[in-house]
Amino acid sequence: MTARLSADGLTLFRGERLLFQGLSFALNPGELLLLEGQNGSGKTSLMRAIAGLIEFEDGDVMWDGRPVRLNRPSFYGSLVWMQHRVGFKADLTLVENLRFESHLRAQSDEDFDQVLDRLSISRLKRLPIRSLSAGQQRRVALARMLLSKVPLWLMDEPFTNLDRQGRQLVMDVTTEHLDRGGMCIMAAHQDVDIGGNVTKIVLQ
Amino acid sequence: MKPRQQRMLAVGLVIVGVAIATGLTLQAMKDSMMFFVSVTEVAEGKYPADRNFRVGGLVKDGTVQREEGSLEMTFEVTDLRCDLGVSYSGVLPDLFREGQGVVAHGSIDENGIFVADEILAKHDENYMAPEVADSLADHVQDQTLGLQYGPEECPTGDS
Amino acid sequence: MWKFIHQLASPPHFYRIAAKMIPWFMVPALLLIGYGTYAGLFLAPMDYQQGDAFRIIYVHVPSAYLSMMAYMVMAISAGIGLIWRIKLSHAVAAAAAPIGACFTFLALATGSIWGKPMWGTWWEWGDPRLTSELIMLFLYIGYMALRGAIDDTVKADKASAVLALVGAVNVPIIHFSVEWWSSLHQGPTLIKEGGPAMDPAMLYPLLAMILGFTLLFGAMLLRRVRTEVLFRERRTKWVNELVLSGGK
Amino acid sequence: MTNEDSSVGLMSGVLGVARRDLLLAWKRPGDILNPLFFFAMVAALFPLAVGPSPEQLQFSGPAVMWVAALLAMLLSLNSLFLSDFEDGSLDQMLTSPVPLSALALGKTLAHWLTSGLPLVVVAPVVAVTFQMPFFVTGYLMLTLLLGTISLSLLGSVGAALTVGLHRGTALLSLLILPLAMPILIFGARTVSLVAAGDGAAGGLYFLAAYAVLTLSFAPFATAAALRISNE
Repeated sequence: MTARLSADGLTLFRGERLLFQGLSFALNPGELLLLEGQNGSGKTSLMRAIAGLIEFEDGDVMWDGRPVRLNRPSFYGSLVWMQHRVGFKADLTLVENLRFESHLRAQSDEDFDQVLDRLSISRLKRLPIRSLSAGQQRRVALARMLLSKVPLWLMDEPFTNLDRQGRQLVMDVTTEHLDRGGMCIMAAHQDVDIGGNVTKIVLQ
Repeated sequence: MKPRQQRMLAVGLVIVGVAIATGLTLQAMKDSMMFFVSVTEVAEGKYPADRNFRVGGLVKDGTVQREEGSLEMTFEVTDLRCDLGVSYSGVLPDLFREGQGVVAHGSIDENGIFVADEILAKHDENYMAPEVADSLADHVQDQTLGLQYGPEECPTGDS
Repeated sequence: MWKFIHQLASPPHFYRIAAKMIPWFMVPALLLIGYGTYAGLFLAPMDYQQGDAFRIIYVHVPSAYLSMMAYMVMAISAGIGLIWRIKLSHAVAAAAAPIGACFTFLALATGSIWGKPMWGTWWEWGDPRLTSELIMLFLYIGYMALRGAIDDTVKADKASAVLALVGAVNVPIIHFSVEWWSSLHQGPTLIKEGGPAMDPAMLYPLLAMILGFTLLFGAMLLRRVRTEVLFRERRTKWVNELVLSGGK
Repeated sequence: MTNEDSSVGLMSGVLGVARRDLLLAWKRPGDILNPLFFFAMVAALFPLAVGPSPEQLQFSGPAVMWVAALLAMLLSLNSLFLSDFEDGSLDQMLTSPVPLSALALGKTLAHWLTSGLPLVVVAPVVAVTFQMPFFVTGYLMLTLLLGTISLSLLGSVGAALTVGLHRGTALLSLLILPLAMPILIFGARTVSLVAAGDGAAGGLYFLAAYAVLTLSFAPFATAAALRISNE
């Protein structure tokens, strides 16, 4: 039985520097892959490479047993990701931003209100993203993940800029996602309190 | 739509695009071949007096006349079938000589003389020793202008 | 055959083989250019219209031909590198660009010198080949500028490969457009279709020069690719060993 | 929970991105207006430098306006992918289920609508100052219409190649100008020919051919370039 997401013998350079070599992992529904390591250990690079934004020097990431780089559309239909820069247009309102992304994923926007309520950002709906605080923007990024309804979540430092409530919210939401049979790859400095099936990769 | 179908669609669209572009280019080339007209076409009266155009032909032997002390000159161009009088004032290209192919830009005046404001001559792409060129000269010049008319009678321009 | 190509694409292997191949290009190149120069200057007769001035053709035409050829080599190897991810192929593209640019410049310079006695001017915008050669030089400059602006070699390889391919699609269009544009001046039929007609005594030295220049290009390309490979592989074991052993 | 084929169709992806970018442009009208003012000012430079002789203005009008339009397009291209690159939405586009070439085409479409089309619309106003006859202005607009489509498409490739690089603007010009020369030649020459009383069909056919050709290739080249630049 092949795992939904697997990788074998990954090697990645950034410029001249070798980040890691021969890295392997497998991820199945309900599982969390936690990437740990110091600043500059290559967590973000690994995450971006898994998302297909950087090419591995060696090795392939497989989705349902097929290399990702040959099946981008089908992989990207199952993936959503949260990076450092939230990736919203500062001049557009919260709703306009989310509606655009729902459109690309061919999703209806009927559960917008419910999700925004859950993340307590409903009252920010009509505000342009530029007038939101960094923590509020993180919450909007979290809303994007919930609305996308895809199985694979990639989260790079999801707790940055969030208050204690916000951090708890990320953990709750992620736990629910895993319980529903979702998968998550997360890079984090701090301890993560998420139940269930957790695999750790520590980057040197 | 499945990714596979999307890829097929994209490839199909590119092929269609290239085909359309090729067709349009061919059309464009057909149209731009008409940059100068032959003397016979002028003689047929296709070009009214008020219109600027280019006429191409050979400078007829023995027709070049220059006015003393000025740049004014007249000569005849021929396509070996019809002749056309040309008047011109200005600097001539170095390669201008009798028997040479030229392209003149201008318009016909009321006397039926072509008043040129620009004369261009160009060496052709034939390279040969002078003695060979002498024996071949006429023949080669015919080819370089792409003239197809034989020495038949010129149609009258009055029609 | 496939195995041979695969082996050749491995940098250390290529580095060794290229060293052996260079003389096979260089020696015939020098012989042909030597013959072509002598025959072109002394054996070929004068042209019936242009006199001795036409003799610059023996440098001008081979340079112009190679400026196209080098672009083709560059675009094709860049494309191969992009599609099959062969690093050596990118190194070839990177090495070909400056050589091509030099030949383009040479073609422009000789064309300009030729223009002075024939047209009475150093530069004639009305000549389609001169103009499209100039745009060719701009394409090379753009390619090299893009390469120079990106620090990461792998990224520079890929980005410049995309540019080279886009340029390759455009080269015929540029030629066509320039010809259309300047045909207003000259009339396209003055330029004979079906290639130039030339006296054999003039033609053979020209062919020798073209072949000689091509082989010279091959030799220079191999040399430059060797250097490029050495630079790109500077962190690897085989290069270190090579340096320690004094290049043997 | 498998939504693998739940992305929108290609066309819908193109329009979705185009609509977003148009909305952005609507909120920042300066981005549209600046290249237009630039166009008008560059066009005004020539009469100021050359002098007010009407014959000369009529003669050089098509060429001057075409050069000005080309430079204005170039000016607007620099920011095409820059904000997407800076705020991280390029990452989101690259990992979107809609093929990247469709998104690139959508962005290019929005760019043309906000920079190419306004130039076409403004051209007659500037043409008046060059004393361009009415029917010649019509041809000028037609050539600009076809030419700016190609310029937007070619420009998107250049903008994608240079996004995130230092000194990107100067580099972008170096990359794009040689490729844009055929457009300038056919655009300006066709208008000059019309003004001189010659036919224009050849040039228009060619501009259309170039637009179709770039339309077939540029989105894929842009997509490839974006992936490379965002690494």
